[in-house]
Amino acid sequence: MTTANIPLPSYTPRDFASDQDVRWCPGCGDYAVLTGVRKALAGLGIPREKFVFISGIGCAARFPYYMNTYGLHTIHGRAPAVATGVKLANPDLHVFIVSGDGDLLSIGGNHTIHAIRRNVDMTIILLNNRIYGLTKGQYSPTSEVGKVTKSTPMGSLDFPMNPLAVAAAAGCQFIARTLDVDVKMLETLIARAVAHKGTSIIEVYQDCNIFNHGSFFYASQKETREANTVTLEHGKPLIFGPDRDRGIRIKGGTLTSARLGDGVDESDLLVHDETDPNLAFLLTQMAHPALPEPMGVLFARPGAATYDELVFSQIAQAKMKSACKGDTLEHLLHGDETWVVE
Amino acid sequence: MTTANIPLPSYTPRDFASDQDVRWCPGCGDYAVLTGVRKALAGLGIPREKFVFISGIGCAARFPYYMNTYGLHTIHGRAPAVATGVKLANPDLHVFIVSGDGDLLSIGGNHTIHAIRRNVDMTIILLNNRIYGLTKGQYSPTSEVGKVTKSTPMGSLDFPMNPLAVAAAAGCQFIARTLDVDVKMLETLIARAVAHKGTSIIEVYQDCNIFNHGSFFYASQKETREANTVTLEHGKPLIFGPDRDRGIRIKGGTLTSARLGDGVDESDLLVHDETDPNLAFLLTQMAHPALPEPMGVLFARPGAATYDELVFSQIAQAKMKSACKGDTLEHLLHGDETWVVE
Amino acid sequence: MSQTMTGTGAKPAMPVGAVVIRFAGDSGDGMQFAGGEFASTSAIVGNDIATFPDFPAEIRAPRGTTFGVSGFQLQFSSTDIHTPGDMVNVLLAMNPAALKVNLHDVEEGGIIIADSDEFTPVNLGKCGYPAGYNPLADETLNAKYQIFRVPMSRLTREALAGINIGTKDMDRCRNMFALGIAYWLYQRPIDTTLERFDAYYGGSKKRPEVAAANAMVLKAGYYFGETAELFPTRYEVAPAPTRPGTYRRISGNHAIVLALATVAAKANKDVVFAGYPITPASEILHGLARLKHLGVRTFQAEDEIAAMCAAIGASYAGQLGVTATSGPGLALKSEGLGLAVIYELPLLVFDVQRAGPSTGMPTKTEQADLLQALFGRPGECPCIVVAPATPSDCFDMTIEAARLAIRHMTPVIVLSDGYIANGAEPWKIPSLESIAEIPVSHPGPEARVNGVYQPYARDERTLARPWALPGTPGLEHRIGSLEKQHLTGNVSYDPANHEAMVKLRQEKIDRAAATIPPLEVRGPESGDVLILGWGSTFGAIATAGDRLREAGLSVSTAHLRYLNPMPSNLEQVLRRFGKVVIPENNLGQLRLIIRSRFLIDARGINHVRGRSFRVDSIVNEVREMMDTKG
Amino acid sequence: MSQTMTGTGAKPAMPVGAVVIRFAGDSGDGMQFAGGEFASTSAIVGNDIATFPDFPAEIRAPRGTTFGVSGFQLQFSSTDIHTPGDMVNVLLAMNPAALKVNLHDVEEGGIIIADSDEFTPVNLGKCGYPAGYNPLADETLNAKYQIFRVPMSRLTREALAGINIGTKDMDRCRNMFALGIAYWLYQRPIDTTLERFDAYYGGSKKRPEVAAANAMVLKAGYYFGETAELFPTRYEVAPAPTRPGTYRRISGNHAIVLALATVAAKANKDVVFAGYPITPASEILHGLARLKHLGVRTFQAEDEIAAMCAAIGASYAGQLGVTATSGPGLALKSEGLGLAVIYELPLLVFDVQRAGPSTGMPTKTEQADLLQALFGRPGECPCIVVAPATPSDCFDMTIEAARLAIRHMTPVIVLSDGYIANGAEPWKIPSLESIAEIPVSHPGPEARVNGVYQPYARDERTLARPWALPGTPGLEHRIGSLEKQHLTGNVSYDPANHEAMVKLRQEKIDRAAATIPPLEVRGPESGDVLILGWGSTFGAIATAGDRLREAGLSVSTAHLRYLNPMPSNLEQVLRRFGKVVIPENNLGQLRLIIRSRFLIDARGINHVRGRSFRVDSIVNEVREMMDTKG
Ligand SMILES: Cc1ncc(C[n+]2csc(CCOP(=O)(O)OP(=O)(O)O)c2C)c(N)n1
Ligand SMILES: Cc1ncc(C[n+]2csc(CCOP(=O)(O)OP(=O)(O)O)c2C)c(N)n1
Ligand code: SF4
Ligand code: SF4
Ligand SMILES: [Mg+2]
Ligand SMILES: [Mg+2]
Repeated sequence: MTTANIPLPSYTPRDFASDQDVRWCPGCGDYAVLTGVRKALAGLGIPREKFVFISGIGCAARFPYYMNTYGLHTIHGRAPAVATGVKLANPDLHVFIVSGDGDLLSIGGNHTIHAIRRNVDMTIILLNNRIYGLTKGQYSPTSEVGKVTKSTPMGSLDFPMNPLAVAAAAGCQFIARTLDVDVKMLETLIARAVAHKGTSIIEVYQDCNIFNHGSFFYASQKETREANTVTLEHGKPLIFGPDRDRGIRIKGGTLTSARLGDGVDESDLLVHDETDPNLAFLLTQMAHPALPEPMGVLFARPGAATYDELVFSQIAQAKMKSACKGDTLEHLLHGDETWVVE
Repeated sequence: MTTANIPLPSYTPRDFASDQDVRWCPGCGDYAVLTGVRKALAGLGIPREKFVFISGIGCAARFPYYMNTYGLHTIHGRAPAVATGVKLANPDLHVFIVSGDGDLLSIGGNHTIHAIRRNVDMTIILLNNRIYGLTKGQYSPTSEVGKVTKSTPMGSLDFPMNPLAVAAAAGCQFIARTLDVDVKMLETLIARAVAHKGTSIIEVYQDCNIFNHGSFFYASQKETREANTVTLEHGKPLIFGPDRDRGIRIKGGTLTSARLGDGVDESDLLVHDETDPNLAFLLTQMAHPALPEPMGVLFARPGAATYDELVFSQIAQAKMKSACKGDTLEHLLHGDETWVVE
Repeated sequence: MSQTMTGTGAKPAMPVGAVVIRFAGDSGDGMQFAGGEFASTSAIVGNDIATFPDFPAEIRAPRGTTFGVSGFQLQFSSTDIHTPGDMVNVLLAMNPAALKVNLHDVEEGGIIIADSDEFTPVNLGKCGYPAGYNPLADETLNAKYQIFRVPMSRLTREALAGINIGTKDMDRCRNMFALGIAYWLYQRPIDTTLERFDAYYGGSKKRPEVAAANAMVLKAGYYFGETAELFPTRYEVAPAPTRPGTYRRISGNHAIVLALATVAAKANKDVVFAGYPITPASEILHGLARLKHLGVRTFQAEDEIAAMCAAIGASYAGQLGVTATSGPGLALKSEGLGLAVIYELPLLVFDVQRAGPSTGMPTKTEQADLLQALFGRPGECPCIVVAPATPSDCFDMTIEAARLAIRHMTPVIVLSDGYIANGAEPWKIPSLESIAEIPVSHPGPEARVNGVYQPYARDERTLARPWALPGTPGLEHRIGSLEKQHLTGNVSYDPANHEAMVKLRQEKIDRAAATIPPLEVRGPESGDVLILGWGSTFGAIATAGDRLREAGLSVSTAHLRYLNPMPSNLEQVLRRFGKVVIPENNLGQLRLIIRSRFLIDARGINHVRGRSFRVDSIVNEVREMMDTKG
Repeated sequence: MSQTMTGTGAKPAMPVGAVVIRFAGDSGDGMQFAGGEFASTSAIVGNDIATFPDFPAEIRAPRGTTFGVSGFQLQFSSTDIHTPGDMVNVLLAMNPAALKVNLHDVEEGGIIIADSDEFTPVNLGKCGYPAGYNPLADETLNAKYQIFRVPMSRLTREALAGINIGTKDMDRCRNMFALGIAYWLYQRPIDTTLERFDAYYGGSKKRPEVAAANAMVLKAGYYFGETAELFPTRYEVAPAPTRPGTYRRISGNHAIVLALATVAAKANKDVVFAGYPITPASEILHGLARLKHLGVRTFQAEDEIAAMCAAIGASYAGQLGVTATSGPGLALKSEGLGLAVIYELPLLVFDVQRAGPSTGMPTKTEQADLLQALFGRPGECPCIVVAPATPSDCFDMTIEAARLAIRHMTPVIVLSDGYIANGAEPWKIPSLESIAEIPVSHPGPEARVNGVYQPYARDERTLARPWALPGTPGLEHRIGSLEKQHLTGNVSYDPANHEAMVKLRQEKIDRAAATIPPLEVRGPESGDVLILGWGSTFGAIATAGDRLREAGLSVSTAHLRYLNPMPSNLEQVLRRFGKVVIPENNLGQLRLIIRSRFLIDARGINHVRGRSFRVDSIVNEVREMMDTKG
């Protein structure tokens, strides 16, 4: 608002580091995400004091303590609700929610969905390690069926929640995914998410080195990454594989994988359209081992009004109307019907 | 369990009416649903005492009081959680959740989703009137954008939640929809839902005569119903319209409506396959006025293990193992390491 | 015109001091409107008034059933009154169900005016009277009450014969016939009501014919009183002496709405109200949603937890976060409230209490959430708790709560209840200038000490921490729900620091006592009995005290509007009386605190009936206690 | 072998009554294991023991930092003891951070055995010592403590030279070197620990080489003590006299797990445990999840509210619903608890308290949820509240809670805390026959009266309602969260019924007092001071009382395990003492209740440091109170 004629701040990632010791376990995937976020923010040219990082409770939720911005470490599952209040009070702030799969999908699942459906202008970074880290290793809503954990010694029973599918169903207009190890992609995604008006969600496959080590190795390790993930680019066909010789086709609303050659060429492949909501849902359904898992921007459609915008436009409208009608606080106190005692 | 050699009970709908006066407003859509449910139950041949109706709070949530079965009127939003506990304690019971859109999607949204993703064997009847009835008319998560209510005098701002899309994203294996006025279809759907193992959801478009009268008239009224809804039948093409001269086609993952004739004939139309999960999601996205809204069974795929089944199979397994190993309570109390004082 | 009508009753008018009238009928019968009109008119002619509506629990119960009866009770008086009255002097019963439900509240010898047309066998059956029985014809009842049978339905239709409106609209005018009779009986002018018809139906609704019909029926009822020779007397209730000023009628919920808009102006902060509908608090959300032009933003959250948390976020980001709920919602908010306490942010939480436990009786009043408000959070988690005493006091206490929250950087719980939320009384509209500004300050970059900002540094006097706004360059800081180090606010597990912080948070709340007014005593400053109350029992207690003193007993009353911290002179006040009696609409929650804190053997008068307190039950029980020693 | 080792110390062994030893090192250093082994061995040789682990808040903090220090404290004694001890007699410090964090707890003249290899400049710097400073070389410290520098790391590697395992595995054996020294110092046999290596590494892990390595290092440590001439004395702690029987070590959380399995057997009900992970309650879920073969079903819900509600559903459907949480979770469960109260269903809620408010200090103990447990619900919403006094008492009180819940058809809250949840003590394993059956009955179709089933009919004596199971033909009924009519359970808004039900629910809980044991006094039945406690302060209070009596003072102690209702003889007990003192790990929550109920000027000793109470602080403060009059 007041930044128009002030030179844009120039930052290094270090400027976004708070003075607190980072206390994740050695080898935790969260470190890379922290690096990526600090880097991304340094490049945005937005004054540091405009950022508010908000989290719930969990290992991931320690994130705000490590950012030299404004920050709120709240209570378990409630970050999206707190964040909504922050935006209602001050829509100029750039709000990030960074929290874990347990926090944002288990106890906080409802708040996440409702924030998304309201399209509050903020970015959710979901650090999905498919486990409860801070409470020392219980299964989470994203854990695979059969997962043996402290609370499920014979294996978990419930079907994992697909956070991006749920986000899509709730009408999210910016949906992305990346890997903790891919700091570069995270940087890009954050820049795009901040530019997007409305709720954006970035799922990060994050390795919990202690309680769920290797859970995402099929996607994150050099040897397997090319075969098991596909990087999405708007307007480009979906090609993957270590030799980039495989692709994704769509038929009758179903995605299948095909080998190039043998009568299949690039033109037969699905071309990514990040503005297509139906495609977005199909992409969220691609799951290892049947299909490679999409990384990058699954869906991004600008244009939907944000909750905060709409709130303030109603306020402006109400103010205009009341100014015309002369509706003041004085009038309100008096109401329709008064009498005078002399 | 014990019913094998006992003759099946024969009931009339009246047998399912409790002795309590029904206290909905005259003209409320809930009455028809009550009729439909009583009729459906009378036809199932399941002993009355095996049913438990569970609700949250709201007008819809008064439902259990009117059923001469076991019933729990719980607290706002928590029916799915209570129901899960009931099934864990006694999987032989037939559990119904009947509650409103506010109850099951606003405060209770998370429990609904998690019950669905666990696939607890029960049937959810969502009485969606797109409003909070009992609290006298505030907008609900399914209210249309711009809805003027007591709490949104200038119109609501948030995008409505699509309950069936969210159910699909959460992995629901039985998804259906009907209209309060269509008692016959409700009967059929309930019979199918009870037969389905796992969580089934039936959304009922329900008229709130007092606070949201006519919200679903585009779909429920004689004059408009044929044009604005399409009744799904497995294996049959999607045809609709007062003259049944219109149909739905699928192209590149997108559904469009087409007029028959003019080079389009039935064979060009989408044939409903209720076992196709991708199609299910597309069907949930069909919305008035762009497309007719699907009624009937959108998705039904048997075979997924239910939570209760899995729980009891783990228990059986554990018991077998412990019987072999001789693991008794006595052993447990002793643990690994004891010493004796003489 | 009405002037003439009022003045020229053929019947002699008997002066009476105060009258309790209750309008009762089906939910669709317009009883709230009729009662409201009677109340307005009575206020305008200068009576003191107190009203209480009694809604059915159902939205629209089937016509004619007892559970669909809607009532509106009003006391109007030539002296200062504080309650809508215990026993009803006049009951207007629009159908058998209304009579059945309300009869036991009518005083012996009281007047019952019934629409005799509605006492058909079908209707009598609907509300469970045995076949063949009609209470209007019951001799015992006729001996006990003055029952007037008026064929209101027929007379209404007759009055409208030839008017071009439907029978449904005609029948809807029945309430005006009843109101007309009541106006005649108590010599009230009918013009404000007539004007309302014009304004409402004639105005935006554009149905002048309905306005005309209502007017005709109102007059018909009035003339019926005048001419029917049915009623032996008219009554006159003289104006009550009041302070000069401009007055309006106000309910507790509405007073909170007005106060929050006033807070926005006086603190120069927007109020960010995050709520979730719940009876009987929803009107606060409804009212505020219409005040976008006055610095009020409203947000209907997905549940109470989200509402609480959004309010916290709003306060953190620099506006005043507010939420409102009832008991079950307060339970859900309790974890969030703990967060607000450890954050030390200003915030208002309204609990409009209703009858519990659990869902309980949502449309009925109770004051059983005091201990929940004080203690319903894990850990040592103190905040300020206040409770308005009357509908109009909700205005003052809301402003007071905001002042305290901001000054002491703490959440404040305001305990209202269904009785004062829906009840109404005359309110002298304050001039805006007479309301003090609410000072707010936020630190700027200069707040750093050696380049470091300390979010948990404290004001020496109040112990409040600074309220730094995100967006302020240089004050970037992180706060969390973990225990925090004194001054820096960083996470700390240090044992001594924890103990110090626990005690600091408590001390901060205790010190707020310095700025709250001393407890006032109504009646002599010392004596045999002090009746101590809090919240909505004020009216009943004050009236009971007055009556007991009139009867020559040494009884005073006092009312706690600040429950935590309590006024500093409380102990002195208590010790000046031989006995302390605490009437509460619960099993003794304030009593528990008072006994514990002062080791005084306070006794309770405890009724938990989902209703407001009756004056006579206090009078009688206090008398009894004074008779028996101990 | 060990027998010889134990018996033939070259050094003279000095008999001591009790020793407090603390093992401290990095989270990865295996301190819990070393401490646990010392505890087991001490118990087996017949000492009384009490242990307490002190985990860091972080999962794996960077090595060498103060916030990554993990500790395990143990008191072992030749007499009956109740706490792990106030001051540490022997500290084993594996690195500088461990020394820094724990030093202030070591008694003057106490022994410190440090791994001198770890006191490198880098490590010293990591925990904030100024450059060039080494506490092991600090003269003041050396004057104050007996500091022994042992190059444990080097000696460990040397002991393992030539063994075919990696250096990482080698270094992991350091803790066994420390344990070996400790075993030598206190003349403990090493064989149970050796056996454990074989069972663990040799068995399922199939790494016999690691078992061998650990054994070698343990022995190396032991021999080091024997030969190094470093320690002037060995100590001997004789066996404590105990009742004969079979014993094991047990922590509070584990005792709850065992008790719930026992409840399942004794009530012939499955336990349906619905929980959501939260420190320090999660182990209850973990433990129960392994007991599917013993009538225990576990469900990890999506949050605490769902867990609470699933437990309610389970109890309704005829098994015993149970949930466990800590303070923040109890806040979330409060609305559901209200539902259980109005349903009148049996149900157990465990609150393993931790330091608050809000998230607070999750790994630290506190007992500040008492008032939340009693009052943290809207409306008048009473339930039974009990609190175990020690780790093993968790077993008895859990069974007791189940008995009360079923007998009185009510939820029961069990207040444990982080201290007894994680602390351990010897437990005489009860024979299953000695535990009484828990009688349960469910009505059958014959329960109908005139064809009608009354779900809210009540047992004359207890006022409990029947527990009818869905699935029973003929008893179909509906219960809800709205106020219910006496007997029928139908929705009722009747004022008199509401008051009656509110009072009935209260009376039902009050009557449970009839079946709870009277309060017992430790020490004389009357005297100058009674120290009254509840929950985990038992050990500190009992010990303090014993010491004060030994010192000739007229002090007794008593411990409330039943907080609501309280034992019926409580008032008589209190009145037999001149003064009542209540030590609490909060700001005075029980004190508030006791003062209110009995108008007794009870004084508090209140420490809120996230730690267990120290015996000496009670002794000193009580002495002070006894010195000053008043
Ligand atoms: C109300 C409440 N319930 C439970 C907890 C305990 N708790 C803290 S973090 C957490 C889950 C953490 O999992 P996740 O969000 O996936 O984060 P991660 O640690 O894996 O990064 C739980 C259950 C809590 N702090 N508060
Ligand atoms: C904890 C809690 N919050 C709020 C309420 C108030 N409340 C009762 S029903 C309801 C919403 C009802 O809407 P819906 O579920 O759509 O049911 P309907 O009345 O429309 O059938 C609300 C907000 C409550 N009873 N409990
Ligand atoms: S427990 Fe897992 S998620 Fe948590 S900090 Fe350690 S590695 Fe990271
Ligand atoms: S308010 Fe609406 S939903 Fe509720 S009973 Fe009346 S018509 Fe039905
Ligand atoms: Mg996680
Ligand atoms: Mg609804």
